Amino acid sequence: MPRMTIKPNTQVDYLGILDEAGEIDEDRMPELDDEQLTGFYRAMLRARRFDERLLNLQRQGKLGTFAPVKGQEAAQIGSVAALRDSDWVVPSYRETAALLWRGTPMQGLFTLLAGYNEGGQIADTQNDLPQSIPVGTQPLHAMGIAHGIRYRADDAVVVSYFGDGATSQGDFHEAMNFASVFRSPVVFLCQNNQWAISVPRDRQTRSATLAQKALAYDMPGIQVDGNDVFAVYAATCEAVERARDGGGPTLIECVTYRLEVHTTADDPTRYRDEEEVEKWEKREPLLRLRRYLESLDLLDEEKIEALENDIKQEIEEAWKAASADMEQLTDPGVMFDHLFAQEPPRLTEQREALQKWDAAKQRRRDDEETQ
Amino acid sequence: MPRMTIKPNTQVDYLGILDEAGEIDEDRMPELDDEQLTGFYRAMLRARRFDERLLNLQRQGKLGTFAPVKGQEAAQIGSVAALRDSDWVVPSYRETAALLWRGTPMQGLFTLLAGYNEGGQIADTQNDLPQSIPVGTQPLHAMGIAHGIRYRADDAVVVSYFGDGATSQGDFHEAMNFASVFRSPVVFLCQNNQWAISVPRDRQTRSATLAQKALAYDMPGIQVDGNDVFAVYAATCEAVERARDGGGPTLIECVTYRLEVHTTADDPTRYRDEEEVEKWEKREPLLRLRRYLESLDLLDEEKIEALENDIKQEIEEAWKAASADMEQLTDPGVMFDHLFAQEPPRLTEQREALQKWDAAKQRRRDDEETQ
Amino acid sequence: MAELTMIEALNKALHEAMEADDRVLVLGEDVGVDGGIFRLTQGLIESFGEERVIDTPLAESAIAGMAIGLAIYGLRPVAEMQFSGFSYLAFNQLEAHAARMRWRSQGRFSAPMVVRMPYGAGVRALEHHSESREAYYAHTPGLKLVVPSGPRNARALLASAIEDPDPVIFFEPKALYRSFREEVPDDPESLALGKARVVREGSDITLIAYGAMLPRTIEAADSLASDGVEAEVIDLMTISPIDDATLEESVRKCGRAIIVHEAPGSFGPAGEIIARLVETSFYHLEAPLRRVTGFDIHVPYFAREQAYLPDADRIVAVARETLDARA
Amino acid sequence: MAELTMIEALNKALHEAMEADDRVLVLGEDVGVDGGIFRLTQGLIESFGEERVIDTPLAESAIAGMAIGLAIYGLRPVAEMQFSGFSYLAFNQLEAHAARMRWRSQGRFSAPMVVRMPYGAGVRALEHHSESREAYYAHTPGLKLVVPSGPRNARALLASAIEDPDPVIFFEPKALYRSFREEVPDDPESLALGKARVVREGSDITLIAYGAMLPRTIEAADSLASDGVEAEVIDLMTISPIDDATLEESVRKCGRAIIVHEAPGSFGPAGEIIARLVETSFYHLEAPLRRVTGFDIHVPYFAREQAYLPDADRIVAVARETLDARA
Ligand SMILES: Cc1ncc(C[n+]2csc(CCOP(=O)(O)OP(=O)(O)O)c2C)c(N)n1
Ligand SMILES: Cc1ncc(C[n+]2csc(CCOP(=O)(O)OP(=O)(O)O)c2C)c(N)n1
Ligand SMILES: [Mg+2]
Ligand SMILES: [Mg+2]
Repeated sequence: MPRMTIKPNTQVDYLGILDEAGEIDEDRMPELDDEQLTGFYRAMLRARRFDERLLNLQRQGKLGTFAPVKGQEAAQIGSVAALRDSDWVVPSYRETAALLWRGTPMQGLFTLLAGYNEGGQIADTQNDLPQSIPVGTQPLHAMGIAHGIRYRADDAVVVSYFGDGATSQGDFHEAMNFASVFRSPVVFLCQNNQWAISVPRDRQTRSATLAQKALAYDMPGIQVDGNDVFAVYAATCEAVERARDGGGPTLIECVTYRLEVHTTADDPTRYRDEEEVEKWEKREPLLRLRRYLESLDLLDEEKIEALENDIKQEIEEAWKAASADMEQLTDPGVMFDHLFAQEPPRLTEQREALQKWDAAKQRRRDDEETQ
Repeated sequence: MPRMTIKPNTQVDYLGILDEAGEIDEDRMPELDDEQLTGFYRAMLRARRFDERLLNLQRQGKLGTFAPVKGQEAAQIGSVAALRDSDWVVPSYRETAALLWRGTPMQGLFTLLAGYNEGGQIADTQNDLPQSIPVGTQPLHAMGIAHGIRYRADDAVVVSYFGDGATSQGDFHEAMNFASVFRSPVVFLCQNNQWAISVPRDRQTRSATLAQKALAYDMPGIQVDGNDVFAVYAATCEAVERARDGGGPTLIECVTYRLEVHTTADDPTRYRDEEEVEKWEKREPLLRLRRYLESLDLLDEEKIEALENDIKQEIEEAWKAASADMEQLTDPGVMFDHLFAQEPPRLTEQREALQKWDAAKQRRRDDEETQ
Repeated sequence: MAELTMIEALNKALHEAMEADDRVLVLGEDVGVDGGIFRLTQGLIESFGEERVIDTPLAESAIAGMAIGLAIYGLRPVAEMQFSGFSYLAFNQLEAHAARMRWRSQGRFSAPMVVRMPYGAGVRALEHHSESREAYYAHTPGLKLVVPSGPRNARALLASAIEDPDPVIFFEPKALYRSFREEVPDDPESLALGKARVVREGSDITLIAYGAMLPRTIEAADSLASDGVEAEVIDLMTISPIDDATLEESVRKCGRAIIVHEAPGSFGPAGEIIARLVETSFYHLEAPLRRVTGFDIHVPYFAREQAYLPDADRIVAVARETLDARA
Repeated sequence: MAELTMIEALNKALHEAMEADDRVLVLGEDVGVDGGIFRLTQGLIESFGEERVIDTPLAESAIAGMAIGLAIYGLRPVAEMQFSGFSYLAFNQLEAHAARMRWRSQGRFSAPMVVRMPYGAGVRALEHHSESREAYYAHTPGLKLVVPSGPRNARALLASAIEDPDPVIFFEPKALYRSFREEVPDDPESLALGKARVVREGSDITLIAYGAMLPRTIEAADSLASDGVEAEVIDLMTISPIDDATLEESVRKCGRAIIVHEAPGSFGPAGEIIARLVETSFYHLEAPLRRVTGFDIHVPYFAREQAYLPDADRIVAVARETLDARA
């Protein structure tokens, strides 16, 4: 009975298709028609510009804290584009690009980030969970939804989005394990953007890749160039197809980079060098796609300008609508809404007490004014 | 940029030394002198007999629920024997064999299992945490202690014991990750006894081995024949040495079997076949060690009888002492002890209220008797 | 009508719910093949198959999180925590997600799920197997908390909990699992959540209890009755939301009240009830409201657990002090 | 003597504790290189190195569990939960282990650790960043719970918490982190845990508060004073164990009292305080004890968080009702 090496399923692949120069690996290139190709670019640009506008409004004090998506557009658009409308998206808090693609209205996002619960409304047609903040805890919901899908023999799949930091959370492990045991149709999509606030990837975990965490569950795991929208798309299509065919879950690690602050409350100069950011600026996802599309003559200066104008207009109209809308959102009683399907008496009493206090306050103010 | 296979550190070894026939692999055999060899057998037999006595007392209603160790003696003795007295043991609830080896008095164990907190006392010389029940949550303490050791540049190591079921718990993952990031001197010792109550190993997780869960952290992981005390000892020595030398943590999966009920509240006939148990009876750890030691003339009928008598006497004396002792443990106020270093006033009031109620009850009883 | 234990009654409720509605799934550790470590889910896997009765790996947070996902998808999961003492591993899922899904999604999604868990002391169990920390859940907005006290109401309340459109934490008094039998109607029965019931009428003092403390409280009431004191006994059944009206009415009538629970007293449910009664019925009070509860300690190992638990003696003693108090 | 914000004062306390005792380690997410997301731990890693100021991976349960291990080993870990709203992930470690280690090991081991966490609303933050669920911890036997209300007592209480031989949950009112400055003595200062303080003397009504509600309560007292009502204001500082004596004395003197906190009212700390005052001081009460608290809901997103929070107006309104109540 000698000492011997046993071989669990230990392969972890890396996939890249579109390089920084805008050149592609023809063999690996997924089939995409011209409309899809320009659609990818449009979606990524739209997310980038929206993000910039959010940042700018936040700096003006019009919005609260949020987590910019800049740099991760390919990871999000490449993956979400692999889904059908009837599939499910389980986001964390940085999935602006993916949610915009899915149809989340800019107006709602503005309203949400301005601090109104009403902004969190989700269209009945959108199978997307609300954005959610506790890091690493949402993959369990994705797994649960996926299990429901399997139970109903529905053919949807679920994509769960999270970051590199999230892989340290116990819930992540539990979600991976349950999904693997139950062969749930779920894709675990990790956006390894190299940082969890100030903690760099290599202090988050000692493994060479995050993709290899799939090995603990004999689950397929793949690392992709997360700034390469084609690689992300191809890997997600493969995983989604496997899930839809009953082949169970996949872990995809998208190697990308957070080019902006963690959130608007963060100061990255405290923990990372400008050089690192510059290095990654060169690898950023929009530029290389633009180069590729230009080489195909699908994009040029003029077309880009048209795109930019379109997007700008859409953003400004949404902000205007949101601003107008928010002026109507004055009833504080809204905070009691949607806690339960049927409001228990004590909550109604509290709602009324609040009204009473507010009315009294208003009366006092009016009195003071008339004095 | 082709698709390529990247190779993280993906080796998982299997180690076996002593086979069921009592024959060893000379090349792998650790150095052990005669005293150590018979010491292993004595410790395993002692644990087996103590366990049997516990079961018998439990069935008589004299002890409460407990988790028998039968079948796992080699996994526990082989690993704990690799430690120095100054090293730390972090047990779960089934580590009777390991704790007996470490010096935990049988009397205390009897008292504990009879439902008295006092039985949980731990000698100042024993660096063993109290037994603890929430599955999979204790490896974090082992990691924390190990971090303290590193901070103090102490040369101790920590062994954390847990089962196959525990590997599903988020805390297990977090402990593995932290230990790997911080290179903590800790050995994660998984006793894969094939069952977590009624859930078989292959429904607990889909990976081919539990050892490969180390791959998620680029941590050394090894699977050993957990019913082979030499293999467990050799693997633990290797891991302990690595930890002591600053090489960080190791995951050891001991493949073993729970030959008894999960706990005395459990009925395994509901979920497993007698055949499976019989199959594993043949692989059980004591018999093969006995055969080997007989082949070396270190054991024979006579010696075994002497051992058995010794152990029997020790157990009966401990039970007698515990029984006598428990008759004195009548003060319910003990339940307030050790909650805080300094008792807050309200607890003292509650302690006194209890005394008052008990005194009143006693008075009423006395009154009733005199009537 | 059959005479059932609470275990059997809850098992019946689960069978009925699964029979009636294929959205109902049961999940947890050992709930399937083993039939649950208390045999509470016995027979379910045979009747409904392993697609609907799911033996999960050992991870409480995942059980809760999976249930949340299933509920969002439109199913009606009934998740089991093997003991309430292990539910803290799932606490974040319950607080951060189950309790917030409807609210966070502005009504688009919700988490209609039941999380069953045996709680309480008195069965000679190990550490962590005897906790009563219902206050954690009662204090969490967005959750309901139900505690039955006998086979019949257990079955009816579980039926309602499963039908409820919001997440319900269902605390089962394990000390009563097999302690007595009760007639349980053959036909399905449900009991509205949020309603307490007057178990025994009286006008001298109100005794408020729930779960495993109810029989002891009734015992105390009987003992008081033999001395001519008529205690009204109220069984809360739902801890959150509390049925204020029933409590108020009784306390206004009696002027004196005691709240009994086995959870540690400090920051426990009794404090909430006292605060509400003070707010609503202060001028009807003839004596200080008092509580008889567990001590502010961990439940001791089983040799002393009965000394930890409130018993009829203590309830009577405190009732007497309350009755003797000057008005 | 320097004028410090609470952030600076807590930072000072950490520097002092680490300077004085090499058993003190600080651990948590972003506490090192980043200096904490509120800059509360700024400068520590520069002064004491990364062996003592540990940036951990992102896992709250592990942070708590690691601290427990460190404490058992003989060190004095000060762990940070980035927000109290994420501490539920660590809840099992705190309930099942930190709170029980001394008791379980019959005194052989203990878990002298501090778990710091910012709590409370009012800083225009995201979901889960505004919770006040101190009741979860206060209800847990074996834990202490401390809530400072200003820079000076924050520093002194943190010093005591770190020295305490048992686990202390340290809730930091983040709304007060930078809202005002206060003179903080240069020399080390500590404040005994378990003691409340009378912030303002009065004899008409007692206002009991803590943390971020204290300034609002004082504002209410000032407003009442301008109408000739002398309110006594008590700052609890330690929520568990409560300083019963100080509360009792004040309430017996005033006969009327209000408890203010931003946590949801139901099953919140105010209920406990009311229950205790009813138990001890019923015959001194001239009006129903009342509470002014957060509503039984999740803290709304920031556009409405001020409407959620109790303010001086509400406190005054309820105080007036209490004062007008017939004795
Ligand atoms: C459970 C939990 N702990 C802490 C936080 C605070 N926090 C917000 S984001 C973040 C880092 C997350 O890193 P990562 O998972 O890599 O995602 P990224 O922000 O980089 O997209 C932390 C610590 C949180 N939101 N949830
Ligand atoms: C957190 C937690 N959940 C559930 C339980 C109930 N329980 C006790 S042992 C056990 C199975 C443990 O299996 P494993 O880890 O393989 O250890 P074994 O008992 O086989 O030694 C379960 C579910 C528990 N003690 N703790
Ligand atoms: Mg990240
Ligand atoms: Mg096992």
